[in-house]
Amino acid sequence: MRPILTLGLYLATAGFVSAAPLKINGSTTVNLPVAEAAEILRAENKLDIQVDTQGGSGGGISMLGDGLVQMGMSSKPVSEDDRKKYPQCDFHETRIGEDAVALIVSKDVWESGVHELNKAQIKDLYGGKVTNWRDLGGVKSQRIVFFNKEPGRGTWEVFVHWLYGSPKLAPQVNFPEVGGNEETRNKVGSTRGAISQLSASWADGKTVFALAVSGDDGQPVEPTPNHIATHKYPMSRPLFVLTNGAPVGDAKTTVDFLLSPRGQKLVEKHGYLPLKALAK
Amino acid sequence: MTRALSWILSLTALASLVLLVGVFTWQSSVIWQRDGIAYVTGHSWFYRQQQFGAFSLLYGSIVVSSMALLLAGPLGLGAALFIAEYLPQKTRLVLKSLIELLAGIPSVVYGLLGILLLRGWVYETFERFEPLSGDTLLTAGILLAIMLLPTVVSLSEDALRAVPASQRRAARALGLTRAETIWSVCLPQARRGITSAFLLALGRSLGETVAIFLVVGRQDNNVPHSWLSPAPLLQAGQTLTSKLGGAETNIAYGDPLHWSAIMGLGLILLILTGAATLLGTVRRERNA
Amino acid sequence: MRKAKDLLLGTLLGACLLATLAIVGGLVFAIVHRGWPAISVSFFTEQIRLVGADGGIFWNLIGTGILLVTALLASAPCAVSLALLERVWLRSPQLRRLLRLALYTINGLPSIVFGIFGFIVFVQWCGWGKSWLAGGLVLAMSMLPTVTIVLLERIAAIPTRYVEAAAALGLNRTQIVWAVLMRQSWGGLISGSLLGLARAAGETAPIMFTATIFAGATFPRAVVESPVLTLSYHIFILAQDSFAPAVGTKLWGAALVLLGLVFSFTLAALPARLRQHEESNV
Amino acid sequence: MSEVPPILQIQKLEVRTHARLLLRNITLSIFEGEIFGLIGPSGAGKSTLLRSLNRLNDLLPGLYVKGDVLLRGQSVYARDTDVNSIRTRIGMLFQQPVIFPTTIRENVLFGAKRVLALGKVEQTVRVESALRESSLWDEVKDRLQQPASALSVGQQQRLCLARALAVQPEVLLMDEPTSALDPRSTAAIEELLLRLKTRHTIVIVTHNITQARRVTNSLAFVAIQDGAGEILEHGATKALLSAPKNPILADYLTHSS
Repeated sequence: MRPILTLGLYLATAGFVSAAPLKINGSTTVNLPVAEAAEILRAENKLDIQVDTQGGSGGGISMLGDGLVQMGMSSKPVSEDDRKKYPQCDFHETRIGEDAVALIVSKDVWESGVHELNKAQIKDLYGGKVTNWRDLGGVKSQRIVFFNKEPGRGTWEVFVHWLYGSPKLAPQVNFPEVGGNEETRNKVGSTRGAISQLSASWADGKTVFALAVSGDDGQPVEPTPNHIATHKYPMSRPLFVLTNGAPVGDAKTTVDFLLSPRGQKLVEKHGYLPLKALAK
Repeated sequence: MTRALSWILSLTALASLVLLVGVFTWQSSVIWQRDGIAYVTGHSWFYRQQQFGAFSLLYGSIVVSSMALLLAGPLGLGAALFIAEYLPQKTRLVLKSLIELLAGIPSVVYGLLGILLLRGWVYETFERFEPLSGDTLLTAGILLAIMLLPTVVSLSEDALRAVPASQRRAARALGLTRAETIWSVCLPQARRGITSAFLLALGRSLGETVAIFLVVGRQDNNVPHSWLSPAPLLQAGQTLTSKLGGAETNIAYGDPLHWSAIMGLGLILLILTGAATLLGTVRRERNA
Repeated sequence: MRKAKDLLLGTLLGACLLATLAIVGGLVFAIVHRGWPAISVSFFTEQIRLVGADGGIFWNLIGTGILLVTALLASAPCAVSLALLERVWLRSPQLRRLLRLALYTINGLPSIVFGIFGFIVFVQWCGWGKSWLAGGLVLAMSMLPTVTIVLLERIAAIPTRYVEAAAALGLNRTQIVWAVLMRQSWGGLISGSLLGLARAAGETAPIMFTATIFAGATFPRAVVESPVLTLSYHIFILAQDSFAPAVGTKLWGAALVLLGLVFSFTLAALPARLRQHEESNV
Repeated sequence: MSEVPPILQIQKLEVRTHARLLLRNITLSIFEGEIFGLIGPSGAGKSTLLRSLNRLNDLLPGLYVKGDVLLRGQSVYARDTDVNSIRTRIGMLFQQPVIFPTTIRENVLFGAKRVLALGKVEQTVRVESALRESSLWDEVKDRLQQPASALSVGQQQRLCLARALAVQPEVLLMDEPTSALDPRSTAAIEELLLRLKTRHTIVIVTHNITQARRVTNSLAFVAIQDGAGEILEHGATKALLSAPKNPILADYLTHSS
């Protein structure tokens, strides 16, 4: 019933109160803890917070740059290009946790014996040079179905940064696109021979499985919390909330909450590494 | 007073619609100036490399819509014929109302059904043709066909109703069977109305966004190598609308060239749907 | 032989109708079947929690309502004006036909185009950001032709003898408009608006760039930067991005509520339309 | 005459809607080669009676028929009767000419082509004979491929007649066939009727007593009695018109002339 009372209150005060809401937009990965934090802040601190995930990290950065939102969520650092594109915005990154981009495969691929890939194999895969799992160590012959994260998603950027050094150097490819994390997990899980990039915490080990990745030294590394924390796993990435300049006002309240033990618990709850795990 | 006010409001409404066309034309001018017709015929769309070729999107839109029409057209026309020619007035009105009700099911609901039910069905049913996944042009086509069905039935039934009852009576009085009457009287005389119904449905299907967005797979640059093989239908693709409704629209604003390429898609879509609807409306006028 | 063909065609066409009803009716059933368990009082009175997995759709309903009321208020006067323009003020048959063709054509334009138009004009140029007013105006544009066309048909169905009788009494055109045309076409405006609202309530494409966000919006207290939550966008986002079992039922529940909303608008418009159907059949 | 069995025998025919009785206890015999007229005030059910003869009323839902009609002794209303073949054997002409939007030739052949499965040559022969029978041949022989809608209303009605004749029906039903026509076209049709009489049996509904006197051999007077249409009197035209026995008929005749 509370929302109805709130509505009554709003109607009564409409026109008098004009406090601007705190608007947040960006990465679906970062969204999970932030949205839940926002629910708590709305209830406890009476903050007016709106959270949206349009366009993923890229959307968060561009909307903060355009001044359309007061806080961005990003699962990748703000690039020099972005800073140049929005000179009026002083992007301020606050790290709230750490995640890794895993390559996840469907059950049949996992059971066919593909548990790890090295960088060269992944390049062949993304470049479309190999099209059958047999060529990547699979027992069964099965076509590869690559679901690519859509443009603007932090996951995709982290992936190509590691593989090619920069999004600009990535080859031109045509794969079916996927957006949010849950969509990715569902599509990979329900499609034979599927692979995609996904936040490691979403790899449940039941419908989708995270592959171990070997870096330049050739040692396969699984995206376990330990490996992510120590950066042994190559595609680990920080999770940021972004503000224009250092956070103030409601934004500061939110950031402080996210960095507090309760906020960090939310980060952990959604499968990401809290900051204290990184310090170790 | 009344007169002046209604002129002002009308002109405001019309002006905003002229503005709409104007905005799309003007905002897309950059890409037309850069690429000209190559923008429409170009096969590659890689926005990071600043390549904007809309052909595969056009292809996706047209393939999905024609598939939808091919499926929904005959079935819907058949249902309309049964309602108009076989059922008594009362049943007819009830069914017609029901069908019009169903025509209002929001497209996002169809999208939900598509993503949760139809994707898997297509993936399993067409397994021996080896689709890469359940998100295919065919999935979008089937989903769109289901969406169009009520519209096709309702509009075709209108067209058949426009054939005077006296014509049917005269044919039956000669001893023609119901089937013969349908073939020789109803269908030929409602031909304009029926094609008009199909054109209006085509316009609607070309512009449908969210339902297609959810099941088409959103794969850029998918143009088939062979036009004769049905295999490309079982691949993911991208339509004008799924591109417009997707992530790129948000990313593009602020980059003049990219944005203008997006707006160009909007202009193409406006022209296609506008043409189909206008043609359909003119035919319908003549039919009545 | 002729008889066999007759029978065959009848069976075939009957099968077409049955298939059509089965397919579309089956879909409605699927939604009702899956969504019903989610329906409860708290589903309507609580706000979303846990990214759709818990809570209800209170603010989504309020937001949808705000957009619809705005769209209605913006489109109804324009629809009346346009209908009068076509029926009364314009004297040239060519111009009237042009106006009619324009209305029908606009009626067929895709709603995503209106959405992007609203994004440029209201969100960017006017600097409103995502705003309920932007969404309401965009929806008004997309439903305007529907309302106008139904109203036009209604006015056209008014027997000319009423107009002639009024004119014979010496009433001028404005007086005839108020005394005869408007009084007799109220039903048309209402049923047209209901049909327009049915269409607008289910729209996603026009509002996703202009008016609605996924979570956190409540009652807008200004125009600028004041988005709302809506049912359709809620379903759109969750359909893509959440298959968690807890979200599932809530999601189908939201779809069921949206369907119920759209159907009740259409059904409310039905009696008036049936009456007109019968009149035009005589 | 009475030794020859009637071509059409209406037996205790009753037509009703859900709510109301339209026709009560109609019994009539119509003989080969005669023109049988149905007269009576509007709304008495003459058209309904006429349409019961070829079961055209079947097309209107909500009409129930009891009793039977025999065409050369064969039941029209029996369950196993092929309605379409009955309608082929009993042709019909309506108040307003109903022209199909196609050429004159195709209009004439509209039924014949499909019902009789005529070959190419036969079709051409049939077009000419039907048009000659309906006295239209000389007027349209040079423009058979032109749209029928270009004809005058009177010509259109004769075209409809040609179309009905082309399937070679045994009986022709006419529902006030001249009510939409001007006096000259009416005269042409009436002349035609008299000529057709030698080879066809015709049942005609008319409002026009003069017309009835001129063209029919026998007449039946249909009027409302106790809320439903009944045949109040029938017999040879001359006798019936000159010496009506039924007072209602007498009254009707004085007021219509």
